[in-house]
Amino acid sequence: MIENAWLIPVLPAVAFVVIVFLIRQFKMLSALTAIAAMAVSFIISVGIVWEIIQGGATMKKPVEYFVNWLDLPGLNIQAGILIDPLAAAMLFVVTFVALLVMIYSVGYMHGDPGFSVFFSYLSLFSASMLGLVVANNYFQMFFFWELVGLCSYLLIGYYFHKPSAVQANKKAFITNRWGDFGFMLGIFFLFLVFGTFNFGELAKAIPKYDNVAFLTLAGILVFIGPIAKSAQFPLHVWLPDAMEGPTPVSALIHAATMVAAGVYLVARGFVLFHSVETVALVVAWVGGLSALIAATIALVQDDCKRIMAFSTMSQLGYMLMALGVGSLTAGMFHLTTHAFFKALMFLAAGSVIHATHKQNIFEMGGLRKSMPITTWTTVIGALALAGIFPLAGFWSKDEILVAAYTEGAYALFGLASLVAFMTAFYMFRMVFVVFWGDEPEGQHAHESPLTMTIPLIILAFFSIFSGFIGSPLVETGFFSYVYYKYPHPPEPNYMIMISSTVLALAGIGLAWLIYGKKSISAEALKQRFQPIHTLLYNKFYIDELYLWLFDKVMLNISTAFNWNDRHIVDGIFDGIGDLTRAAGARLRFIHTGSLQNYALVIFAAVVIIMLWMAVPALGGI
Amino acid sequence: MITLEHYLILAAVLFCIGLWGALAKRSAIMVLMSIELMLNAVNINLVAFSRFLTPDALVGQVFAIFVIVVAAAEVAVGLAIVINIYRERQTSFVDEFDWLKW
Amino acid sequence: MDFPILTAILLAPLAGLLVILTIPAREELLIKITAALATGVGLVLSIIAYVGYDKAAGGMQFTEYYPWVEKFGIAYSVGVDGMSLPMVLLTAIVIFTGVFASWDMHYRTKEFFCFLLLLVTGVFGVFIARDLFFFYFFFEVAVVPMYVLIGVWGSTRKEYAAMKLTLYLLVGSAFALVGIIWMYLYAKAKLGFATFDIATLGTVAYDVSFQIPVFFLMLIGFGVLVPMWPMHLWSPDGHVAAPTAVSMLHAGVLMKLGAYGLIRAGVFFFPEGAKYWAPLIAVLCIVNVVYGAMVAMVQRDLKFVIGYSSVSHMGYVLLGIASLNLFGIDGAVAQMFAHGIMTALFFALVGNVYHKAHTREIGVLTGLAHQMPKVAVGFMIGGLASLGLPGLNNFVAEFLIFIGSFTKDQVLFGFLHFRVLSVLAIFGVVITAIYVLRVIQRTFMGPRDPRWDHLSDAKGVELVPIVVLCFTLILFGMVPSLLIDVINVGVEPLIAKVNAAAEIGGIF
Amino acid sequence: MVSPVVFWVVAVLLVAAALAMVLARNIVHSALFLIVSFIGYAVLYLFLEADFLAAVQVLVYAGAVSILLVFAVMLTRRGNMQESNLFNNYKVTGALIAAVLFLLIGNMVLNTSWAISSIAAPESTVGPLAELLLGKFVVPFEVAAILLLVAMVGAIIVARGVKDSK
Repeated sequence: MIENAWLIPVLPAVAFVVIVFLIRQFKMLSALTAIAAMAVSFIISVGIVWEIIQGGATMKKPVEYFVNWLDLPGLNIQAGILIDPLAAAMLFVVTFVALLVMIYSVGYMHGDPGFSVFFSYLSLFSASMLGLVVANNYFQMFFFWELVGLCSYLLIGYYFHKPSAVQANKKAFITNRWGDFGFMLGIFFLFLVFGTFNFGELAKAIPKYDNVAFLTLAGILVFIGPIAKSAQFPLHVWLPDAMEGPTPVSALIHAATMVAAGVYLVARGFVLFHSVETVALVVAWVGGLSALIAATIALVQDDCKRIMAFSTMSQLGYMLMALGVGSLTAGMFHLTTHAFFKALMFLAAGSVIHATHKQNIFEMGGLRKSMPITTWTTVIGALALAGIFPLAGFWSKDEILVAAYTEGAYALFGLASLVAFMTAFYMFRMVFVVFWGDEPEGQHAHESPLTMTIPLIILAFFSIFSGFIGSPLVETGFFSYVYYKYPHPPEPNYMIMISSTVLALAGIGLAWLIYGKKSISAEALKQRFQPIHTLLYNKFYIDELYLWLFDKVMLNISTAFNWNDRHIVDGIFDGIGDLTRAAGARLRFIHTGSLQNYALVIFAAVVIIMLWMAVPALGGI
Repeated sequence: MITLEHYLILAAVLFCIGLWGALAKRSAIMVLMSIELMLNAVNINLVAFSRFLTPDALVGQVFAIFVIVVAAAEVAVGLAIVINIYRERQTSFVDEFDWLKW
Repeated sequence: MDFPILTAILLAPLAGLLVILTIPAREELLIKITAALATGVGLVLSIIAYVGYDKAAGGMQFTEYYPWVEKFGIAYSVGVDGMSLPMVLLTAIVIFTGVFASWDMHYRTKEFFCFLLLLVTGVFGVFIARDLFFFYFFFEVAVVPMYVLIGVWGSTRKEYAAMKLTLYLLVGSAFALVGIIWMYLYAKAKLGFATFDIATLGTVAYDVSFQIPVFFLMLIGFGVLVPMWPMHLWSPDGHVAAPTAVSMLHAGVLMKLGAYGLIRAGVFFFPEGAKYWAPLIAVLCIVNVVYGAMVAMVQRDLKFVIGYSSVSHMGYVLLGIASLNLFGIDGAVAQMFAHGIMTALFFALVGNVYHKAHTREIGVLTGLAHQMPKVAVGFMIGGLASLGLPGLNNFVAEFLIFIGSFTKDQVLFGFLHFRVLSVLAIFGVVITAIYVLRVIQRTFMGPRDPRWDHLSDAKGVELVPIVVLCFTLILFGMVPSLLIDVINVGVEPLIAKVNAAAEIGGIF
Repeated sequence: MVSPVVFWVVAVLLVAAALAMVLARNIVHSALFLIVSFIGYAVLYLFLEADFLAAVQVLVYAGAVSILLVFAVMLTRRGNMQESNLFNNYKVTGALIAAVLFLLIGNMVLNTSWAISSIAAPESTVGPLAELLLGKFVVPFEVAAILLLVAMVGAIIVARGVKDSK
């Protein structure tokens, strides 16, 4: 199966081309084509995972093959396939989630005029992400990295008649551009020193290279890419706005494709990020801070998709923190489990939005009765996200905490624990408000169609059980395949397990008190902490800061440049022209316009020339 | 004994008189007439050269014939222009033709 | 190959011109079909030449040589190498699509197509000439029809723009002419015989003290055409005023004459001179890139945006040239090709919109994707190419330029590392993204505007430019080796020469 | 060879006619003096043994061109003929330039040693000229013919004035 891995990204890409050029008119056929292509990719991915479990490829002995995409003397760019357990896990997650999202979209997007186009975009999105996952070099990664950005642009702006949607997709693209800028510089630095983009060759060369300053620079530059793509502070501003896209897209972006790419890149370039202590520290702290910032913001938001967006940001911060403190296994494990329950949460939210056509959680309520499947799957997802034993999130989050603790990063550990508490709180705040509470007037919600609920159920299943593959309960689990240098079987640290569970339960309990039982007034709290609430509600005013930077600084500089161009530069050149013209206007009086005057001058000149030439005294011949 | 120099000096005198007329008279027709005078002076030169330097070749005379042809054409076109201008401007004085200056 | 394919490419538009001259002016459709046929033949022949070029053999191919004025060493001598071949192909594609983009031309159609074909003959001539005299001759042939085309068929401030453009270009070419003649005389003295043959002139060992001033002349002469800051202003004004097909040809191809000339008649002859002036080029091109992009951001007229984006993008070409290494110049030539296609696409689309809506004002035109989805898709592809999205042609080119400039180890002015400049250039990509996306957002996205409901989407022949140009962008973006390998064949000897040249401190 | 006396008489008359033409205040008089000088030229051709040219001179200039000039005078006639042919502001300057030019030419003529040939001129020039014009110089001859045609057509069109055809 591994030798057929190239088909995984190619099939959805083919589906994209086929849909766009051939069968756009036939809506169902388009959807089926996209789903079929993705299903085959998924099957191949499963095959690859199976082979890897058989020992077909390990982290130390990956399977790699490539063709030359561009071959110049001194510059060899490959289009390659690199399959190791890391890639295989990612392939499985991406194809699985994408497949479910596509199936779900059949129901969700039903009746939309751009139905086929939507599926073609989804195919392209998945293809780009899969191409990124199988990449064997930084260049290819960058290539697909940008394509992922493009697809997110297309999909976020899918409702292009909505000004907010086009604003959001532009923001997403441009923010990601900043990341790409750093990423590109970073790989240029790597190329400059090592002369290659290939992961394997770099992994061999980097440890032997001892210019710390250089590696720090390259590492941090490359890391700017993930900061933007995985929506980490300070380039996270696009992620909440990206909710303008249709909900299945949000699920895809948040669970499997877009944001996961950043974490995946850090995992892929683990050698680089851990070649220097500083870089690893930066990665860890950016992750940790983002997790905290996002969690605090999520506490007060009232748009259900936004809450989840900040939750994603927070969880991605977790993963990066894990990678930063040195545990590839924990980071990737959390990425995997998170993909399941975050996709679940989003698809469930989509189901709710589909039913109520609202997004503000305080305008909903009591959906428990009308939408049972959605309600219970959401609860499962929220529990998993909060890290309640024995759901998936518990195991993966726990591993991160253990990793932070054992690496001695106590500050990060404390921070992560705090975030765990907040996560539980804001997730259940949403759950209680939306599904419990009173039904508002005029709410006619009903359960979504089967194409939407079946993916929910499947994802709920995985949200419960996928954690066991990496738990200390199994002997050869996730950790024995996906690791850095050598496998680290997790050692159960019961103290951390218990404390994190207690924290999560405390969060849930607090949410219940405030929003479920309403024994503590949310309003009163809000009044009491008004400034903090405003600050958090406005997301620390970071968007406003950027807007100010762009509107006031950048645009004004541009306007000044434009003025300079039109008046100074053009003025100088037009001035030369005007000068010539003015000189002409003065000199033209020499030209009397009188014929005989001209003739006179001509003959006077003839005389002078003759004098000069003919008279020996004047130098004549 | 009349030598080549005599003819050349005579032609020069006539040429310069013609030049004076062309430069200093107001009437356009007069300018044209003066130019004819100058051309004829040149023809004298050509024929004189032909006669005294290469009497057997006659090329100078051929040249003079061509000059006459061109002069005839020139005077025809020139007078036509003068008449045209006169129709437009009611004048044939060259110093009033100043619209070369825009 | 015995068939004189290059001469045929050169003569195809000229033949079309002659045929059109015999067609009565009222037969507009016939005239357009003739023009399309003539340029189509050129395109097919160019593709044949492109495919038939033997990359393994390299060097000048499809050569023809007929002496003309032997005393001065002038000969009608044509041939293409890896650098000129993509340019020939580019010209053929752009003019072919340009004819279709001006299908709605109804004012003095006959004269319009005559001048257009004359213009393109000149451009072809420049790219295939192996003789410096003919190189310059065709260069001038290309400039002159431009004046008429803009002055008569243009729009906003057309007389001003036409005059401005012509004066800039002529002043530039006057500098180049001085350089060429000076070099000719110098080479004549060294060689002992007169020649305008580029290859022969290239073998002459020019003194460094000679190279420095002459390269500067070439830099001014061809730099105006590129256009290099601060001599760039003819380009936005000219683009805005020119009719669609002329804008396409103008931004798509004519600017490339400048960069091509700079490489062919500058770097190739005077490697030391190039090294001496490279820092200046590098600094100015960064101004081009960043400043051009920022100015583009605040424009209100769509064509001005594209005009300034051309200024910005041609800055990358100059950066590639300034880095004077294999990747840089490979990238520069590739960028010339890619930018030509992309900008032609832009102008075709804007021309289409302008023809129907009679305005190009950003902010007045809104939500056009509802009425003109195909145009919007085309514009989107062009915009994505412009901001250097992988999978489209420009990305490969820009990537190569960045690698080229990034691998250059040189310190300018004693403190400014060359790499800082390439970082700024890469930063330009971000700014490009900002303004491109802003334009797309404001013009094509947003709610449906009933004011524009009367606009019809591109259809029929109007689709030809969009499809052909988009296809080219994607083809060479996905399979860049089709383009880069050919270019590399042409660039490698040049770089060998540059590397062999003495190291020289540079101007600063 | 012509006798010096005859030559001097003709020369003086010729110069006098030319000067009178320039100095005359009436343009009709000028035209008449011009005709006199044309005839003087013809006589000079005879002195130079160019009989054909002398005949052409009389026919073309004294005959045709003079008539043309007189017609033009008539067509551009205005009120008072007495003041129809005045000097402009360059009377003195022009005279000065002409005089200096004459001095220069004269100086050069006198300071050049001419390679005078002693071969006798042909008896009649008509035959040899015809052979030259229709033989060696046939192309310029034909061109001259075309020139005359063009000049004629042009003169007619210009004199007639182009009417706005549209």
